[in-house]
Amino acid sequence: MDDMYRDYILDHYKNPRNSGPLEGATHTYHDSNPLCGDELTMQLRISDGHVDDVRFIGKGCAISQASASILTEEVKGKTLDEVKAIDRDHVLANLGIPISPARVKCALLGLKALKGAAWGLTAWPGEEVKAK
Amino acid sequence: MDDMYRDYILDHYKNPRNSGPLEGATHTYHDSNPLCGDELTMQLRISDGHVDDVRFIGKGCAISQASASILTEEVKGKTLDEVKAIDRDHVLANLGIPISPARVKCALLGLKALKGAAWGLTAWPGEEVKAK
Amino acid sequence: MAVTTRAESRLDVARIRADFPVLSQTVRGKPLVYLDNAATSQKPRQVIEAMSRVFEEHNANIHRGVYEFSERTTAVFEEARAKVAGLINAPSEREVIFVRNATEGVNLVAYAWGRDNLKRGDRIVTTVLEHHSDFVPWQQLAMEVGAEVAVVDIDDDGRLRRDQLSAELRKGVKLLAITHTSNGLGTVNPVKEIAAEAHAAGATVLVDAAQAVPHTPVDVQDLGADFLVFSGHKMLAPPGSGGVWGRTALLENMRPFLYGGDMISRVTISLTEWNELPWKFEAGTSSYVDAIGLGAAVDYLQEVGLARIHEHELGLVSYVLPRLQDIPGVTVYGPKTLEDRVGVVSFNIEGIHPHDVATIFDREGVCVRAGHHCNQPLMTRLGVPATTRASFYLYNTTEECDALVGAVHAAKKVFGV
Amino acid sequence: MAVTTRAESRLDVARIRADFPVLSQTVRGKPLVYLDNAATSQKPRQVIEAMSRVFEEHNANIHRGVYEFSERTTAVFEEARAKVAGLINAPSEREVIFVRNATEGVNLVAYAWGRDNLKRGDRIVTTVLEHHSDFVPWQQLAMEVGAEVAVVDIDDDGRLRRDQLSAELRKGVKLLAITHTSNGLGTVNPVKEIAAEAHAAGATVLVDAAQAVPHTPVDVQDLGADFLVFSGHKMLAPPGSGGVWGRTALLENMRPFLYGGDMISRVTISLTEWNELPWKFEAGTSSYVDAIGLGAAVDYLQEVGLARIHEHELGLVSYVLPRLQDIPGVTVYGPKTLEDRVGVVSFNIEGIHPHDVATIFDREGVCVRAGHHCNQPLMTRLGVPATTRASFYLYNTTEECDALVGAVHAAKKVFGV
Ligand SMILES: Cc1ncc(COP(=O)(O)O)c(C=O)c1O
Ligand SMILES: Cc1ncc(COP(=O)(O)O)c(C=O)c1O
Repeated sequence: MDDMYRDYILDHYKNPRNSGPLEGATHTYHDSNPLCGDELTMQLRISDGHVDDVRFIGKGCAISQASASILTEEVKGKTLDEVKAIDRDHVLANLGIPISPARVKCALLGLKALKGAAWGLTAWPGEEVKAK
Repeated sequence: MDDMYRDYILDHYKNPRNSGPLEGATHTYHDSNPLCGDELTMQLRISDGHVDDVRFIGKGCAISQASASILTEEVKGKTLDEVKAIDRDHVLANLGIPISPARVKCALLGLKALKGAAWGLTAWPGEEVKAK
Repeated sequence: MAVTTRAESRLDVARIRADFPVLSQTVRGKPLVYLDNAATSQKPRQVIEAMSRVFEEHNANIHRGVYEFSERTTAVFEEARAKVAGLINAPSEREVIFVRNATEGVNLVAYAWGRDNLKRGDRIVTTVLEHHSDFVPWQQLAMEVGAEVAVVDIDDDGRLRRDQLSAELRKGVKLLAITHTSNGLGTVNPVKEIAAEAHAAGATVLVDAAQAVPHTPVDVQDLGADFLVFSGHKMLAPPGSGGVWGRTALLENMRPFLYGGDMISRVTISLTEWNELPWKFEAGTSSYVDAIGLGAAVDYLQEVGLARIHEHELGLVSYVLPRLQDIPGVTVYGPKTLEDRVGVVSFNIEGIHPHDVATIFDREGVCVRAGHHCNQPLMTRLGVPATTRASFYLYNTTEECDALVGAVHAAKKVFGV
Repeated sequence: MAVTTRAESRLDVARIRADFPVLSQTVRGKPLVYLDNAATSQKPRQVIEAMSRVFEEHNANIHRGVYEFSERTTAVFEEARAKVAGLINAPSEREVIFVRNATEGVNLVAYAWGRDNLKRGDRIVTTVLEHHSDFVPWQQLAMEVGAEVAVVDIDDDGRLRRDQLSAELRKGVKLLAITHTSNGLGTVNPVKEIAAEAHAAGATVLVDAAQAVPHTPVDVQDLGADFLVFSGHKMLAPPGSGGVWGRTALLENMRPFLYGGDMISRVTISLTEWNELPWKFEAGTSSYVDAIGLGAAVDYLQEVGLARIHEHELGLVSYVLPRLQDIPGVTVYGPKTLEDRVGVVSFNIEGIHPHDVATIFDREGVCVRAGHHCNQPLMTRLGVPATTRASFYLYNTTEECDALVGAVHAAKKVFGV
């Protein structure tokens, strides 16, 4: 049972890190997963090309919210280029649990919003991190 | 082999009775079977409510042409009401051979044209003798 | 809470289950508890074999072949149509058009009837209970032709607001598109009464019976509908089978939908004449093996009896509803009584997203649906992003209901709620 | 008559035949000689079993289920799409849309692309070789929007009149709808050259590959088409499976075709957003088991090799053509050489209507098609109401060609011609 809902994930779900609006955000991107109603906004404050601060506002399933929370911890202090280079495999590995195919979209919603923010997008053009 | 192409059928196909245009026709109806390209025109000359003469003009497969030829022999002298009463089972039985489902439309084309003529139709409204 | 437990099911469920090979499968080491029947049903070997038999014994393209295999396949295919016509009591099998699914059925009516019969300013009345398949085609057609769509609400028990419906019909209506049975809540609408009222208001009535035909007796003549659509895959038949029933007078006056082989009578470079009903609406090579599977499924359902199937499913609802509602934190959506409902039970567990619920259930071998069930307007109305939905069929048992209840407790334990 | 007999087939036909249960059937006491492959093909047990396996082992509705069976079924379904994409060398599997058959494929393009891209005065160029499924949709769309249809003729050998085609393209063209391979005559059009010419003239090019994909290697990138359609049932897969391939840029700019579940991303009462490619074009529950059958069929064809299948079929043509032409009273239509043709042989016997021919053949166990083959404009061009058509596939043999020739003699004997 707990392979997919280890304490680590549940902890991030119940006590999300870096949650809530970010003051002075320079980059903001909202994305959602209409299938399950997950919503996620990522906000970055970039200064000197580095992630000075990051926060997210979201609601949804444990996987999407925990994944976003974990991501925010990771990117703080990184350069914008480093953030842009994070890929889906890295995020899935970081969760440390097996993600079933139907849940991959949940697990990657945070990354999608983060990338949208990092690239300064207003809408998502391509399919780079879209799960199949 | 010859169950479906008995001499009787082949004879009517090769030597159609009452073939060619009818002079003084009072009732004429053309019908066709687009699937195979069969064409058939039935012509009746009715006087005093009786079939005074009948002829058909047609081209197509042996079954459709023989069936039409056999029909013309049968209806000569009949009353118009008797002609209207002829049904598909009667025609199929009259052919004296088993007709496979795909060929039923061929076998009934003559009847359809005959009925169209007898009822004085210009186009076929219903589905009374349409094979399924 | 007014659920009365029904008498023991009169179905021989053990015998029925033996007909469904998949039901003896396990999931992650646990026995399969398949409770996603509103999404699709499982198939009995009678259906699987009816399909293999065509491929192995007499496969040939239908209608156009002048040889025995083609004639045999055509005969079994057209028999399947007659069986479907019998099931829904269609006045003529010529009124039954085979389509891929209910969705294609609604689109067929929207394209072939709707484009010629709805114009600027016309009103389409529909409901917040509709599946996307009976909503988006009308929404889009309305945008294209400039018609207006009115969406009738439900009450807090998930029942259609008849007062609102009547008011909308009175404002004028060209089409009423209404679901017979809600796939999201299990509500059964009183379609017969509603169709009469809509007809009196001048509407043509399309009934989405995708959740009705598989689970209850449906009689198109008694309902008084003008069009009715359903999907085979929800009623023991393969995906790829389904039907539109329509009144002859309507179908004959409609333009075709898809153009091509088999639906024509004569083609010249400048003009085409159409085939008769129902083939006018079946262009190209039909999914004839799927349709034959549907014929076998109809046989199976008729033999068990749809009234008994319905009764059986209500028995399961009466068993499971109070047990779910007794669990703290569980909210059940939709009708809480057995009147006018089917075996669909939608619920949420406080503090756990439905997707997490379904993932944990899956680990228990319990297959349920989590999501919006192609009912986003309904989810918005309920004020939730999604629900967890268990839906029953003739092969489900009270033991499986217990597994469902057990899975709810398991999920609560994992999440500590 | 320039037929050169090819080297012995390099296919192990006996082994292939053992995979097709139906081929061991008898018809009216005679061994089945199935020569109606252009209408539909027979199915190997690998395909039949791939389908049963879904039903028996992990059936569940695709895409929307958060549980293992749904995930497994979705995976096999999407793998089938990848296999199809591989078969036709599509740049991306997102460009492959599952449809019921080639007919639905053409209609999808006509409704979703054609209605927005063709307007009054625009010209559609097509050919007299088209199957009704690639002709009637354009004829009807042209009538609806006020466009014009130009139909390019063939020469007396059944080859497209390239001079006429060029002339028509030069007059201006929005769409070229052209068959890759004629189901009536077996002619293969030089589609690559033609597509280049049509593109230069400003056309979008739709290729009907219903008779090509099953019988020869087809590479959409090499062909340079914009849309390409085909049917699964003609290539060892079940009826109900088929595909449209289209360029991403075109597909993304098109409106959807069918509206409903699965093709949406978000539905509100006033607005709907579409799902990504290819699902934007797959509304409602797909025929996912048929599609999975198609995936298994692609595996089978790839393993045998389409180039070798084509070679084998030409071997049969080279064997049977001279033998048929030697029979007094037999007229063969279409190409008399092996260049740019497939294993379709259309003919007539003087004094016997094709329907009578087919009936007599059936009594000999020989299944052929008699009729207009959904090619009425072509029949008109040939000046015949119908033809008899034998069409080969990978499992046919020279012995079966002998049976065909024998059946011609039998028919002549019955009719005394
Ligand atoms: C060239 C061609 N195009 C289209 C079709 C239509 O195929 P389907 O009936 O599978 O839609 C056929 C099949 O007869 C064909 O041969
Ligand atoms: C009420 C209702 N209508 C329509 C549909 C669409 O069915 P399909 O996906 O088979 O077209 C469904 C299936 O989910 C349904 O439950």
